Amino acid sequence: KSEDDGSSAGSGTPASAGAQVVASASSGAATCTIDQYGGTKLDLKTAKVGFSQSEKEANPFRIAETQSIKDEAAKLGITNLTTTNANSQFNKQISDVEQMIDSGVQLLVIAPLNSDGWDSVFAKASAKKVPIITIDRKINATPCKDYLTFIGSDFAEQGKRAADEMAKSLGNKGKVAILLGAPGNNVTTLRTSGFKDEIAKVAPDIKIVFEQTGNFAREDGQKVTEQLLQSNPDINGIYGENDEMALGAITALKGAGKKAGDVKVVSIDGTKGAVQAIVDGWASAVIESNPRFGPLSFATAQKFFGGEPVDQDVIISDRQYGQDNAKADLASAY
Amino acid sequence: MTTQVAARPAVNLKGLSQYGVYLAILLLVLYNIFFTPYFLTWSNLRIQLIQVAPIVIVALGMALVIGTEGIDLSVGSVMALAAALIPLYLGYGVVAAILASLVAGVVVGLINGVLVARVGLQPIVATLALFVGGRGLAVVISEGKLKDVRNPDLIYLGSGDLLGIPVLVWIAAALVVVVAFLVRRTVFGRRLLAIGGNRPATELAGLPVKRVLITVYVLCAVLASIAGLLSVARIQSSDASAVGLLIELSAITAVVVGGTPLTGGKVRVLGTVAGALLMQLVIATMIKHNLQPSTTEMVQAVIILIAVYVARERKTR
Amino acid sequence: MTMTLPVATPEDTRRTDRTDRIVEIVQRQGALAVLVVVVLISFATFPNFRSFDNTATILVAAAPPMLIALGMTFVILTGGIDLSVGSLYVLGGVLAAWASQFGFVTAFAVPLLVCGAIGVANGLLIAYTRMAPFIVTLAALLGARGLMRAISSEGSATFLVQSDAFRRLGNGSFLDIGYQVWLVAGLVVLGIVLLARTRFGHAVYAVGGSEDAAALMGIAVRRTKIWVYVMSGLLAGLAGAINAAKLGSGVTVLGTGMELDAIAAVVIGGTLLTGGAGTIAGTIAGVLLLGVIQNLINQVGNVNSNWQQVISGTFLALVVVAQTYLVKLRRVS
Amino acid sequence: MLEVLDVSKIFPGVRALDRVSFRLAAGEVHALVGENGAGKSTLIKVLTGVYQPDEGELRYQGEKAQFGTPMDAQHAGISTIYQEVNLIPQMSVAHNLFLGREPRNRFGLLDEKRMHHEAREILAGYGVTADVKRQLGTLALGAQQMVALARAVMIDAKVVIMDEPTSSLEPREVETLFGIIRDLHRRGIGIIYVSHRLDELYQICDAVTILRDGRVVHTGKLAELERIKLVSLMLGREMSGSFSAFKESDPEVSDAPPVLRARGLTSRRKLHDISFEVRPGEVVGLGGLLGAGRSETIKAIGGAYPLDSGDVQVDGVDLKKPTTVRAVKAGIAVQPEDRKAEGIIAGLSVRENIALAVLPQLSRFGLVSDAKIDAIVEKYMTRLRIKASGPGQLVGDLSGGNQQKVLLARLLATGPRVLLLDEPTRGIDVGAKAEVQSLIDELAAEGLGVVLVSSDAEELIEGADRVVVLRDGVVVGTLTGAEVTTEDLMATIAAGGNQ
Ligand SMILES: Nc1ncnc2c1ncn2[C@@H]1O[C@H](COP(=O)(O)OP(=O)(O)OP(=O)(O)O)[C@@H](O)[C@H]1O
Ligand SMILES: Nc1ncnc2c1ncn2[C@@H]1O[C@H](COP(=O)(O)OP(=O)(O)OP(=O)(O)O)[C@@H](O)[C@H]1O
Ligand SMILES: [Mg+2]
Ligand SMILES: [Mg+2]
Repeated sequence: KSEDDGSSAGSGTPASAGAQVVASASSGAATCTIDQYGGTKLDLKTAKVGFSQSEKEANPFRIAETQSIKDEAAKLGITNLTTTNANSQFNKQISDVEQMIDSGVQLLVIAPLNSDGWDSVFAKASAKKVPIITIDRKINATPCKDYLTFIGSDFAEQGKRAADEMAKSLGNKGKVAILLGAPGNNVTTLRTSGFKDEIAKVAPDIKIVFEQTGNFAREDGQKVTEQLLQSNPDINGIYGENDEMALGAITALKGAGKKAGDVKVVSIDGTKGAVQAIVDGWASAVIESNPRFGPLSFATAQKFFGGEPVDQDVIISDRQYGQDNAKADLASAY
Repeated sequence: MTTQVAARPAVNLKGLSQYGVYLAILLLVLYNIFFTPYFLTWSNLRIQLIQVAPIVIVALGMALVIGTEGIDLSVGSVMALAAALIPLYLGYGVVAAILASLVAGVVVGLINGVLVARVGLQPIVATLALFVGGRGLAVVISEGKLKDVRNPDLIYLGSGDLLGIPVLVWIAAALVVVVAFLVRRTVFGRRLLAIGGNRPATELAGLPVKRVLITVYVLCAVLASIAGLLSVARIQSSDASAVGLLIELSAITAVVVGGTPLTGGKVRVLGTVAGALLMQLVIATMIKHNLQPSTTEMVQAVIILIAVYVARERKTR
Repeated sequence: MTMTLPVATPEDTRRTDRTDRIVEIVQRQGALAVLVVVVLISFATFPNFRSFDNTATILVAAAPPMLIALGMTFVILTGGIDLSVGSLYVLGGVLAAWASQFGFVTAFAVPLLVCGAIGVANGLLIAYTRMAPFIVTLAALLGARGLMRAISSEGSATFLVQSDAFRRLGNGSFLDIGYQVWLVAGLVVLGIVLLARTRFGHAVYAVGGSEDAAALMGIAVRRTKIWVYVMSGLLAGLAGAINAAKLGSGVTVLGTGMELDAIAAVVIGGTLLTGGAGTIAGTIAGVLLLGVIQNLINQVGNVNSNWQQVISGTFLALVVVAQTYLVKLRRVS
Repeated sequence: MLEVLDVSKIFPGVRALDRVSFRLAAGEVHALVGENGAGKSTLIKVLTGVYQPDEGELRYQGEKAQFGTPMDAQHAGISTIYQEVNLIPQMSVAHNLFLGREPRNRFGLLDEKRMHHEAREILAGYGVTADVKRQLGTLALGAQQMVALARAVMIDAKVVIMDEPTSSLEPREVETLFGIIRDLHRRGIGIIYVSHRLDELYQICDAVTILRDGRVVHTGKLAELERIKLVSLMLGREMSGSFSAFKESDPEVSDAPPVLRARGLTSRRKLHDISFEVRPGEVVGLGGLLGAGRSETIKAIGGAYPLDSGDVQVDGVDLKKPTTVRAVKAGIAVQPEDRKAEGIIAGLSVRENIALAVLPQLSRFGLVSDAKIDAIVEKYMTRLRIKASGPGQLVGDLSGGNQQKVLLARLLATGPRVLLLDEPTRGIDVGAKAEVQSLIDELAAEGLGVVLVSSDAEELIEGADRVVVLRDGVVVGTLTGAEVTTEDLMATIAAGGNQ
């Protein structure tokens, strides 16, 4: 399962709407040039490009992500693009990437399944001076040395913003339950720590009474919430670390005879289903995590091969949906 | 719950092995009554029953297969296929959708059955193929998209009540009765057990072994597809990549913990239900006490071992 | 398979002794034959497949699964099965990464000790309580995964490999082929000798062939059983360790379904799940076959990930059906 | 040299051995006899460490002994041939012979070459010439039994125990066996010999111990105890003169139209153009040596062995390409040779086993009617005098003879026209044997056609009205009326094809 599991997806949504925007904050930070990294300038159009997807294209986020890479490549006239998919098996992703390096790709775009365990890949890549752009999840290594740059959201920040929304909708007090993502996944870790720290800071009166994994899946989210509602009937808020679990939780709330708004639900992703839930009044807020990495990735690559410096950390600014904008922005959710 | 009037003494031991599961459930319930707030409420019991229903349904089929000394790993993929087909045919109405998913079950069951009975593949491998391919196909069918289900009739199946009891539970109960009846009272059931007991002998005795085996695998797959469509109805959305993930292990565990030996020739239907309930209660207890997955998994391991140890075959032969 | 009655088919009735012998040879090394064919075809079709690097990559990637399948072969030959290897593999990796801070040796010692111990537990339970291997090792699967999560704070903490020597073992190479490939090759050879040329090996076959008979013939059935599960546990742990060395950290998110891959490889290799018959050579072919297929699917490029699974599922079925069919021909003759 | 004192062994429900005492002197051939279920095998398993006695003690070469496992017993010099051939079918002959004590070279690795060489030499002494690299399972049962024997004697044993070693041996092989026994006897090795074939006992045994219901009822010199007495001691009741219960068969059946007609049965390399007929009320014996293809013939008729050509007719109706299902429907009932592996379903009750093949007739709309089942089970349990604690008892817990009867009951329940019996009395005691044999007569008298396979020449001669002699899957002769004698049988078998 993916942390970005979504409901009825629209990979075809116009890139213009909900296109990724670089957060102004990160500009002016450390940069990287082709001289620092090594390698030779070349024209992206004729270059051999490899994209390694981490999980099955079985959910909106992954579908949108892969699609946006392919679309952008086509748009730029990049003919030589290979894509592989690791089906959530980390070892497979490693050998997928190594295999692409063997076959002589000149640019690697990787959506890592895991933040650690990339030593062998880095060894191979740096030997051949293949620039690596990692998207959506960061790799724990040195940018501009092991890999070129990271493009993606700040998951801790997402958790933080979710916490703010939760505090706001609860009036800074109450009991909250967390539906954790898949264990051992750094997205889970960051979205949890970000949320908890912020709650502790802004609303110490909010008690986190319950944390159980819903594996980023709707069914598990529903099951866990059903149990939760039995053992803690007085729960006030539920924080879903992705929309899927939140939607499952909402189904559970309905099943338990709750009314919309009785329990405040906040989640992360920004899929259509979740935004719709805001419109229907079941969810209070949704923090977006934007999957459309194509344009930004290739723009960065072009700058790099053109000899211009590129940021070592391209953090995109994620939108967020609330009562105010949900209806309006529903169309541009993925 | 075997069809045999096993007239063998050492009753106390045998009794224990017969009723070990129920004993375990009793203990767990007692624990919860004392240490888990709000445990002894109808709404809680109701939730547990609803959540266990799909596993029970799958485990019933698994029990039949195991009774023939076989095993079926593909049940999860069958659930996925069923789930994937529902939204496609919901347009033609609930009945059409349900039929479509059942047909998927029949087809997979036929493939498994033929591979096992006619080609002579070992069940675990024969079903491994569909375990791998089936889910892939399901996701292909659903174009990897999770589809919301809004059809009220279908949703009624998943979350509606009948005489104060969830429809889901009624269906599961009905299926339990049917399967129990099948095993105890019908020619098919007797033959199934005999084949599990000694296949060459049943072949020489002129039983339609292949036909029975194929039927068993079809039944198992159909039950799985029922479980699949019910969980769609319950989650009110169809996610082929998620539904029924790893359920084959839960089902096998339920069957074996329920006292059905993997060596075939014996099927305990009620035991299977109890086995599923036991595992459900364990998980529920863990969640209610907000324990970490690591703890849950280790406790599950221990409970499985104890339950199976108590229920194991003591025959020296 | 159980002693099902042979089924005559039109063509095998007209078969002569010579073709029988050929069939037998193909059956013995059926997987190998398929592997050769597949490799030849891919050499012809995919230029990138031909490259030495690619071959090396395939081998390196196949190293951990090979170890696991090696242990699984012994277990299955005794008529058992070991579902816990996937979890032990991950556990071994995490432990190795954690222990590497104390140096090269401990990085191996700790995972081997722990996984070996779990293997012992499996063996003892199966040998002495007559509980089904399937269920015992299923419990071990859960238990080991729980343990792994417990020590990695629910899998969120990833230990980095501290010992450079250990890391070098993962990524260094001799004659441009990774050390781990050599290591695994060595162990496989040991395994072959152990199985074919020692009393233990023959005891393994005997136990799988007929447990009661073996016992009456004075074979130490229980000890044999315990040993195969210990071996399986140790090899799974080792596989985890060398994988950790390669990845440079104890990754917690791998190993799901690993046990089924191993079983598939062994069965594709022509070993009967009922025990008593099979070879390690077959298993090697089985593992490489799965690896090559994977590699090919990538060579084709842009195959939708979901189709990939459909393909491998179908392929699995085809190979095993072919296997069984050849076995049958042998039965009838 | 080997002695048991007041040993008891209790199984759930059964007291298999009840304070049994027994002593074997060096160089003595000691017969151990008793009905099925008397406890012979159990006693042997206690002696060899398979079971631990619940009471009593073992004494071996003077001092108290305690064997935890069969291996201990072997190391102590007690080696055993068990009732069912207990070897590994999938492994090669040589490996079976040496398993656990394979010769090793100086690296501690197995020395296959030497092993094969030695195996060849040893087996030659037992009249087994088969390739030692062959899978044991592909050998005839007789040959397999010889391998087991060789294996047992190989280790320098002080005591050799044989549990019904001849039950699957052909006459020539039996002679070889006796030769070996006499040799062991000369070398002062003690032998315990279990068999249901009395004439064998009198040929080679010195002493005898008789078990009944787990108790010793007699022990002493065999010569001093005449047959009739021995039998009545075994059965605990008087037994009338003849040991074969076959009555002289009535010849006037033979003009009726054949109930079974097999024509040109041919199956790759096992059977070649086998044809014969069975008339109602006729018992046709299939003669021949082990490996002659009798079982295959029977299985082929029953649809359980693939035929390349040839056809089978029941009452003139041709079942085209027989399958087991069609054969049973047509009224053919096969009693397989290997009771355990292909006959009974040990894990099911007597009841289930008997009803198994006729469930459809005993049910309405696929629902079984317990009343009907009970009726039929009751009927056959009484008619065949099946000894069981009740219809609910697991067949696996019955003794050999009763298991055989249950199997016959299942066949009869299908209301067959023809009975194909492969070794129907193998391994069952004189009492049960007599019952089964008279049963065969009764059935024939009722107009059933019977095909009887037996490696017990006497039984074949006594029982059959005609004997069709097979050799290497070919019919080499038919004995009728007066010709049906042991001499003629042996002659025909020996003469082989040339006639
Ligand atoms: N493992 C067992 N469990 C329960 N009962 C058993 C077991 N083995 C033997 N028995 C019972 O013990 C009694 C003696 O069995 P045993 O096999 O020793 O008889 P036997 O003299 O060898 O008969 P046969 O001549 O048929 O071989 C029988 O009643 C049998 O049912
Ligand atoms: N290829 C084989 N694999 C396994 N068992 C075999 C094989 N060939 C023969 N046997 C067994 O060896 C025994 C003797 O062989 P076969 O049946 O051909 O001769 P037979 O005339 O039937 O002897 P009998 O009926 O007296 O045992 C039979 O029990 C048969 O099952
Ligand atoms: Mg006996
Ligand atoms: Mg035979």
